[in-house]
Amino acid sequence: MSDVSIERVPKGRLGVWFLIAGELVIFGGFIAAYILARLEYPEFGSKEAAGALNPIVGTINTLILLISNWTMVVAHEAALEKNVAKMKNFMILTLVMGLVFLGIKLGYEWPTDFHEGHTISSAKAIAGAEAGGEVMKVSLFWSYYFLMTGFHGLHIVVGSLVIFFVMLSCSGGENLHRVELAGAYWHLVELVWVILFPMFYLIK
Amino acid sequence: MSAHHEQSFLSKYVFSIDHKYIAKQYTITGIIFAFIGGLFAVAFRIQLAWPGTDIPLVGVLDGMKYNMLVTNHAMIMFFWAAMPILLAGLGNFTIPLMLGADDMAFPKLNMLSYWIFLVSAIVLVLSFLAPGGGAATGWTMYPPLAATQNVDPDANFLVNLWTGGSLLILAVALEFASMLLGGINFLVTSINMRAKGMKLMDVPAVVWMLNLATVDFMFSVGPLIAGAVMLLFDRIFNTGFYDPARGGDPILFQHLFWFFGHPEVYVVLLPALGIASEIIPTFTRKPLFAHKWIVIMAVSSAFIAMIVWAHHQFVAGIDPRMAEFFSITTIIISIPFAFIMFAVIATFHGGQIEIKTPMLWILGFIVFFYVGGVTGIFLGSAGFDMYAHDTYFVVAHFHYTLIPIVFFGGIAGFYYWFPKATGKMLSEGLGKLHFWTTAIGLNMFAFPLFFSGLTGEHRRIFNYSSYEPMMVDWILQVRHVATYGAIILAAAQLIFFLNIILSAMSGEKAGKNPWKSNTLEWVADSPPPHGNFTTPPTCYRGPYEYSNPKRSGSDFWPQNEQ
Amino acid sequence: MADEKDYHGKQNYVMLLGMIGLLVIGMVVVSKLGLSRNTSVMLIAGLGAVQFYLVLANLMHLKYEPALINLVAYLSVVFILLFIFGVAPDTLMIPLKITE
Amino acid sequence: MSFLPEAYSSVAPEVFSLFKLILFLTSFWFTVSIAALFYGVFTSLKKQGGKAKYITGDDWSQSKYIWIPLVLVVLCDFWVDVETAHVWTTVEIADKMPAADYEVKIVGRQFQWDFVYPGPDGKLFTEDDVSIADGNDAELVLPVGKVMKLHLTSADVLHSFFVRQFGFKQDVIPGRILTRWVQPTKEGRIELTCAEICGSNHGTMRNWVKIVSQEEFETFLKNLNSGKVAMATK
Repeated sequence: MSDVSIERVPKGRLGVWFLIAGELVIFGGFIAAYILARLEYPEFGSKEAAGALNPIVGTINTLILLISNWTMVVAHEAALEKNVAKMKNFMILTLVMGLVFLGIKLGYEWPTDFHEGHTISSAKAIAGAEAGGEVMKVSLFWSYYFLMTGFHGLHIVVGSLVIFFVMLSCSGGENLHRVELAGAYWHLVELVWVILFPMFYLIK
Repeated sequence: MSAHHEQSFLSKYVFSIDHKYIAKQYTITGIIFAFIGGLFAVAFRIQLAWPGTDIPLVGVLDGMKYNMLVTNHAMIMFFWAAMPILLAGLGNFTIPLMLGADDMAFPKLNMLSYWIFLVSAIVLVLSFLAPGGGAATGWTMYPPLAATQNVDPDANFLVNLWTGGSLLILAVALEFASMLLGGINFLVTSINMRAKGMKLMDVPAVVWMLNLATVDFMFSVGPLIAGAVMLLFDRIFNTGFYDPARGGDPILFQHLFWFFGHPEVYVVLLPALGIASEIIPTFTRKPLFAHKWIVIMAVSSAFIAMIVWAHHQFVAGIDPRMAEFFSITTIIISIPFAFIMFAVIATFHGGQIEIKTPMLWILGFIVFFYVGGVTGIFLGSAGFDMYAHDTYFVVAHFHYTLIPIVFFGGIAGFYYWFPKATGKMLSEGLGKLHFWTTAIGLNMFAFPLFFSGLTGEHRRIFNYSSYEPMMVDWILQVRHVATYGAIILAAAQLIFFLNIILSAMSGEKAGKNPWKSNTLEWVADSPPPHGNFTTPPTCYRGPYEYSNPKRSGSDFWPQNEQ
Repeated sequence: MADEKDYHGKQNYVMLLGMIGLLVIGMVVVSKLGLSRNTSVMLIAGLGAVQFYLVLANLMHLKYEPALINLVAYLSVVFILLFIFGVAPDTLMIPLKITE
Repeated sequence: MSFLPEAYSSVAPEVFSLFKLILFLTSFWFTVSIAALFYGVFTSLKKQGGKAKYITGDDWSQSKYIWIPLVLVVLCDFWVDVETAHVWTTVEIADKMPAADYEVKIVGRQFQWDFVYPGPDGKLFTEDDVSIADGNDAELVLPVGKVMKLHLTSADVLHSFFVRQFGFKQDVIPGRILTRWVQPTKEGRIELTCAEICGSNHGTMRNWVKIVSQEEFETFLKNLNSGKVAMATK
């Protein structure tokens, strides 16, 4: 790594990238734990578990999040062209999409799961071979599901706040470079969802 | 930010965004917690030597209290003493100064990370006050014990949150978040804010090591943060991630924990090595032997450190074939460190050695760390670890690594940079007295434990009366000696505080460059003003150009001089 | 802020959006095809990886960033994979131990 | 090493000899390095008007003094690795395990060890298994010279099966059964301890291992199955 290529990078962008790397490793920890648990317990794919999730809703949500990322990129391009009005509109669009995503997840999907009796610690007792009496293995899938989608949702909230405040701080046309940084963080959310979606909804 | 502008008391000392004050805040907090942790250690050492004594403040130790003290001793010493002093404190002070920068890249983020750290410390203290007392699960927090201790499955989650275990996990997670933010700051600063003309090999070794430590931390801490959250959920939401009775897998947590837990050792070790590689050239008036290769080896060790984690779990019931792989990587990691130690030793030959206090501490660091290092081979070898695991052999080993790292390395750095940080010198005489008492304390405390460990004395036992072979006369003597050693070790630190107080009252003024050193921090005034340098320095050469024949007149050649 | 001269090439984001969208649909379709479990998992994982790369490289402009940032970003992924491969034999070992 | 306990199992001598090998190698390197350090320090203390040598250690003529020792260190590491792999394989790898003469299931619970012997049908994990649960007085009875297959598990939290004289320990995990083996080589009554923190009374979790001749062991099994052993429950 030659010094020149490094020092061309504004420190803000460097910082955000290190933050993204850190976040990726944290999410990676969850994802790794999920994959390992899933290797250990095949019943994760069963009807009571992954089978009970509705992939259609999941797909719709995924596409919404994807489009919100696209609007964010467009906002960034607008920022590069110093076109503040366009930038603001597309950032607002992004925020709306993010809220719709959250709305579907918290307003429709989770309530449905709760209604079907799946909570973060819900359990279906089955006889455990050596664990002494009853073990409740199916609950693990739902624990992971609520934990990780919740953690991802938290990041969507944070990302939306970031975008919102960046939008305010840039509305005068100054420090537009922040748009890209906020965008990078927002794309992190998409980046993680790209992994979470198939892991929970598609792989039975 | 512009240099030299007036600040109110609050913005200067409390909510400071000046890296030097943040460094001092970290260091002072760390020292306070090191003191608390030390008192814990003294308390349970007394219980071990004279079971059933009524110890002031803690009373007679039963199994629970003993476990709690052991657990929190380890936790405090590692996460609230070693990390803030050696990573956050040292890094915040040295990195901008040695790079010729006016401050960290993100001063406000820097302040934020300190305040998050402080909150984590407060949460830790709260965990002692929670019903049932602090966590008593061993610092490794292995579930299912850690997932169930003091937990009432039927109570609502706030009740379970208000327990020692949950609060401890919360505090640890917060601490990691703070160190993560601080680490981002370190890396960006070192990459972007180097002085004009400073190439990668002109960066002093300590900055290299600090950044490597940060990278190791950044890439390894994620799984543990995830694991800690899951453990917390096991406690407060009755999930079953780790509890087999609820369908989980306890070994998974051990992997998540040690994937971080081992690099963590290098996170504190590398800065200490960095301190050594600054102090030794200064006091031998020689260049650091094979400087480039030391850096390269440090990088490689930082990477190998990421793939040795399971050697803490040889007997934990992991796949035996894995254990063989990890045993090999563990012993491989001795290679880069052997190189670094050899190079450091080679640096002494043919120098003009002046044994000032920092040098004395570094000599102690090298010798005692060697003991810890070679005993690491015993435990890295899975075949013998089967026997030595969880015995006092392990205890002696990691106290011989961590006390040299944190005490000897850290205090050497403290004596070395104290004149820069405060403008006052510390007393040489008291410093040397401090060294010898600490050295005696360490060896009295830790060395005998190797022998009692070899007999199979297993750790975390509050009272050995149920084990006949552990009650023979010489082992009782060993426990007494170790306890006296621990007390000496703790008492020796009073000399340290005395030294600081005396220097604050009547220390002689330190010039800009009391040690005649090369690196850029010695160009600034001591103490450096807000903004560090009156004129941003330019770097012309490497940091270790001592006794260079090309240089006439003086035996050192500051980086900023033509 | 330091120099803000932007070294990002222009690219057609609509097409990118379309590609990723198609990949998402593709994953769903694959999951519905009722292939053998392993094949479908393989395919889905592959498609997911492609999306991951597209998002990382194009949306997040990683392909325009200097080597160091690429290193950091990909290292974080590499270490997680390393972790998974390091632990997988262990978790896979358990059922056979139980039934002994 | 007189500090190490007396070996009661076939593997303990190997483990302890591995210790001696590593002790030999490490103490050699420790002595050499520290000697080199102090030689360097005391031969080059500050003298009036003395000048330090300008040694960067970049070219081979200087750096060979640390590269050559490093290569030797690598060789020693290799040696240790080979020995380690040998010992580890004999003790831990399941398919390297000798044919078992008897089996016993060992259950750790807070804060005691229970032992489950096969019932009249001579097979473990069947209905008629006999379990000995007698607080901290329960004895694990083993026949001398015979290969005993140990099925280790736990009822609540992590414990660690540790008999010093056997030279190895093994954490026991709830929900899993780990299989290890031991071949006692001497008769006697030694301590079985828990080496993994398991709660408030971890410090008192101690049971006994009683190694008897094979005849005594057979009679012990008979009495067990006819319920003549105290605290034996079906």
